[in-house]
Amino acid sequence: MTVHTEALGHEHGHGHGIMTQEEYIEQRDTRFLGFLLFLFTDSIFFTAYIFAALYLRSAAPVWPPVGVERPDVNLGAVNAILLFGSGITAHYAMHRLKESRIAGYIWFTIATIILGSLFLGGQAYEYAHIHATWSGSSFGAAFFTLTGLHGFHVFVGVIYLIVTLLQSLGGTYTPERHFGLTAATLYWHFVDVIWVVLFFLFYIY
Amino acid sequence: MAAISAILIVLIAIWPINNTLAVAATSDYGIDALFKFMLYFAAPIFVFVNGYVLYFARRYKHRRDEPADAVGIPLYGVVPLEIWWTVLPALLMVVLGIWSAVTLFGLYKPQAGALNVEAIGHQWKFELRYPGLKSSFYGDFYLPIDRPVTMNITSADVVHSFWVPQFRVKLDMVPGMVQQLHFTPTQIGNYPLVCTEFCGIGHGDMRTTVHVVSQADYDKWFSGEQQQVAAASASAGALNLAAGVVSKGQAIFEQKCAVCHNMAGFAQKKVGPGLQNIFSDPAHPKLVDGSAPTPEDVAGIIEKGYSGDIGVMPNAQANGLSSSDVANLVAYLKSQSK
Amino acid sequence: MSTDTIEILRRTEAPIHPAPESFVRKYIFSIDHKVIGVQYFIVSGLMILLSGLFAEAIRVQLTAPHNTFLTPQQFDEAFTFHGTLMVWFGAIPMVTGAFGNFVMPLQIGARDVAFPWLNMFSFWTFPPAVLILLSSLAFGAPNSGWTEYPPVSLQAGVGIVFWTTAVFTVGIGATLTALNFLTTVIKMRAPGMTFTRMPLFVWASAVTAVLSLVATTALASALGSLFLSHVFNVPFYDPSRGGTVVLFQHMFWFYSHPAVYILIIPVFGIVSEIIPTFARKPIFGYKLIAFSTVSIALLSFMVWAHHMFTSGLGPWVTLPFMILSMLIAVPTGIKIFSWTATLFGSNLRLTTAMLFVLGFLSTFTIGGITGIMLASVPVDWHEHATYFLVAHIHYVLFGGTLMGVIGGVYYWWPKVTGRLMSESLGKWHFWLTFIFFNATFLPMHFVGLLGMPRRVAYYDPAFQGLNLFISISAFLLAGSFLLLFVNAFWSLKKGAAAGPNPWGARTLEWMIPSPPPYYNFKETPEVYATPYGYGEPLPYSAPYNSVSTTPTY
Amino acid sequence: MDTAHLADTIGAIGAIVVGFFAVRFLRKEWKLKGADIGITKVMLTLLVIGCVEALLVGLRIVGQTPLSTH
Repeated sequence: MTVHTEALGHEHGHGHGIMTQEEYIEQRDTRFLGFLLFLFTDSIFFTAYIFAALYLRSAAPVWPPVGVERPDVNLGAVNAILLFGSGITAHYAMHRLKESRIAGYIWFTIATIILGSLFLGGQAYEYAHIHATWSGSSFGAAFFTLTGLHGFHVFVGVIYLIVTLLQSLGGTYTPERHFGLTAATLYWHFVDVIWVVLFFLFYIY
Repeated sequence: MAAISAILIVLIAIWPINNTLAVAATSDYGIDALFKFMLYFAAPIFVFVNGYVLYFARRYKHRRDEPADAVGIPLYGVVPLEIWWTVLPALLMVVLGIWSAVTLFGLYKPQAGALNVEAIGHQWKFELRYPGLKSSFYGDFYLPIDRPVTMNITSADVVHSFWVPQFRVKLDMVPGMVQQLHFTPTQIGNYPLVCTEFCGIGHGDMRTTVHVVSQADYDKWFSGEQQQVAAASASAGALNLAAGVVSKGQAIFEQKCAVCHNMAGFAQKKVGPGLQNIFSDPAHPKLVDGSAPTPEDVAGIIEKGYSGDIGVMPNAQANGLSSSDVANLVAYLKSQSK
Repeated sequence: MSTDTIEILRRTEAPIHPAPESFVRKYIFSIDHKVIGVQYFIVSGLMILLSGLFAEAIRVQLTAPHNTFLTPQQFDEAFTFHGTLMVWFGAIPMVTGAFGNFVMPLQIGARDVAFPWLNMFSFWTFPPAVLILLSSLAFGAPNSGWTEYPPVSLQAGVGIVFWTTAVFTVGIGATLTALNFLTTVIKMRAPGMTFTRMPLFVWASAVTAVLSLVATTALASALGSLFLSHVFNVPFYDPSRGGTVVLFQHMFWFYSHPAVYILIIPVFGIVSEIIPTFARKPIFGYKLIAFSTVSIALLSFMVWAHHMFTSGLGPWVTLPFMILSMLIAVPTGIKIFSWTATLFGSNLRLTTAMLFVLGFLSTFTIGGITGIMLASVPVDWHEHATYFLVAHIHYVLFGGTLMGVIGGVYYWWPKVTGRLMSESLGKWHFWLTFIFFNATFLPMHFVGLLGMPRRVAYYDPAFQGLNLFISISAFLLAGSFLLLFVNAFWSLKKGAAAGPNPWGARTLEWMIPSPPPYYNFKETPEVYATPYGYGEPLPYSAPYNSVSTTPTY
Repeated sequence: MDTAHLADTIGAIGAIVVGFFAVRFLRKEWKLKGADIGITKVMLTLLVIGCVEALLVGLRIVGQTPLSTH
């Protein structure tokens, strides 16, 4: 341990009084809570726009408005499955790392990145073929804003995964130390489940 | 302090709000009574908080002869007291809430035999439309005394607000939405109609005058405004849809209906839905009910008005439409329907 | 989660950063929460000043019914800048960024916030946001009020783009600060400092962080939709394309009502610190005050539509919002009564800070009462969007927030600078501010009830007398603040050395030298009891229990 | 077989496969404790719901109405 222990204070104060050193260290781990709060506040962003979409829907006599079509639900389902599947592979990757099976971890992460990219491609295809425009109707406003925001998150997630992959090739993460990966996986799951809601909102409901 | 509070309450009770700002509309809403009630309980709260602060500040002030490290009594709380000042305000708020709720629902209650007037906000003037008057006008307008009024308000551009301080009621004029304001003018006089919602650079001068006058004066003003209406109503007979003329219908549409309706697809909403293809578009759910609408259905809606989840439309009388106007409009709508 | 000992200790305990040597690392891009707090204080203080100047311009215009001092266009810009600067660039960064950053980590016995680098980043979103907003003056300023309701705000040209971008940017900083503070309060408290032993300002900071975390992101989405509406013509708010203008009001007020509590709850915390210190006795009803803070925060998310009672929601929607809004009076009342009760049996030191807090009690009570009036829908129908509303919000935000903030400045100034301010100048400042504050804002109630709407460059000549009186009072109110600046500069030059604990307070920040050393606490203190036990030994581990609690000012 | 049917088939089969793995993970993690595990459980549950959505779409049970009046 290369830390200046004399500056830590547990020799003098706690460590044998109010808290054990283990408890103290557990208490001081701020990163996970910080990341969780970030995800929470990010989810509010989506929640606000989902509320807006529902509000616009309730104000419209018919939904989607006349002359506007929803995206193709069948292709949408396939696309959604790509993203949901990437959640599974991301999960596998995390497990492989915890089990010290680095090769498995790398392959599953690559699979996640590919599936995520395919999803983005599918979104682009949908954007190109949908009979609605961003500025044309309230449906378009809600649809493109929310899916665009989500697509941006997926894009950031793909970049994030690539970065963690490169980092892990350089040996940054070990089965014991992998907070960055935990965060990336959680973020990816978060992006996944947002799509569960959006898929229902725009394709089914 | 109780004495001071009591004096304040008595002062409030005899303070003539009506002289400071006269109520010129029926006060059955009880807005002033509610306001006074709030002042009644506000007075003791204010007096007691400030009184105790001042009293404690004098009574317990650190004196020079006390040691520098003197401290106050070690009092961490008194549970019964804390319960009291949680429960009592809560009860007070319940009373106030119930009173406010009752008053609130009274505000939304339409009165029988009400005069339907429409007010449309523009940057930066009020447009008024009366039943039986062919055209709308801007600026000063008249209301008869003691007759209930239902003011249908909306806006043509941005959010405005309709407020006559002496009437005590105010609602926003929201584009794409019609709101109804119910009141009965009870005092003859001239009152300002003010826009209170910021609406652009002309907001400060967006004022006009509402003249509350006797029924006789109102009739005189109204007949003066009426002019052409007499001729139109003379020729009005039973509704004869076959006699509708497309070009005349178009003229009326542009003059009146176009304020709220686009001649475009159903979803092209202004205030009401777009009316193109009204005979063939399945999107007009209230017209269709499964079967294609007939000219009689459409004429019925124009004549009787509409009120439902896609908005509120005044009836033919309120819109100043004669039977022949309705027939012309139906003919025009039919010509526009594919 | 694997507990990675070295990593965690590295981050939170050991001084791995030697105290920075270079000027830039020490004072500009500092990661020290105390320096960041002072940076926030300076920038947001300047913003409050600037915003005050815009307010004075408004008052000059309103001295006459058809004054030509400003054109309507300039007038609209003036009140837009006044509100925007005051809310997002003045008061919120002041109460969270400045006070929260400086005081909160010290009060919980931490060496810094949980994420010092993030803290620096949060601050550095702030000056660029200020520049973006102010640069809009050169390109066409936003001019639809700080609420920027569409469609009128969308007519205003490019100003709305600057406005949304600036507020969005400062909002990112606010959100990250909130994230940082919440993590800090949960994770970084000194051992033994249970939630019920936290100073009340820490409670307030934590609750504010929760509010900010939920609400500021909602604001970001509202701003985003406005930005998209203007730049990409997205029809969120265009009725002719299926949009609805009331939607923006919902999204905006879902943020901006909690924002009012983001502004006032930290001040409740400041007041709860100052009162026991100068009353020399424990705060009355600690638990109920903390609980009422939490319940105010919860309620604040359920009352946003009380800003929209005239927007056409219908009786059944307004009813629950009305009831919930009224219920906020209960926890707020608890606080006021508890503070007043703390004065009972005290040994009261009427310092400047205490005077401002007593002034706060008086004016905030009025603001609270008028708040109840506005919560009642029928009465709101008369009072909404008039000068009555302006008076109410200023009794809450000036009489509440700003009074408390000034009290806090007088209170913590010795801790930050190590020097005392002049008490006699301070008392003059208090009395002038208190008198002219009331002279300015009390008549506004009456003008509003009589029928003067807000945000008007021109008004009915009938109101000229009252408006002239208000304007003159407003100029004198502004003048009274000169005393604060004189006092501050005097103190920096010639003020007496403060010592670690001039007021004889008992919270942890007073247990270390003034100004606090880099890394605050050489050893992390242990906490054994509530900080407010006046007359008892200090509840901290050595060496933090040896500071004198006798007032020495 | 047209594109829509093909997409349906792929979607339904994919949903079953992904859903199977999601449920398996969920069962595995159910007894574990820890803050990140708790969040992961919530995420996986939602993922299962997403798979059910996709499956229902693939089976043409939902999502087939072009217009809805609310």
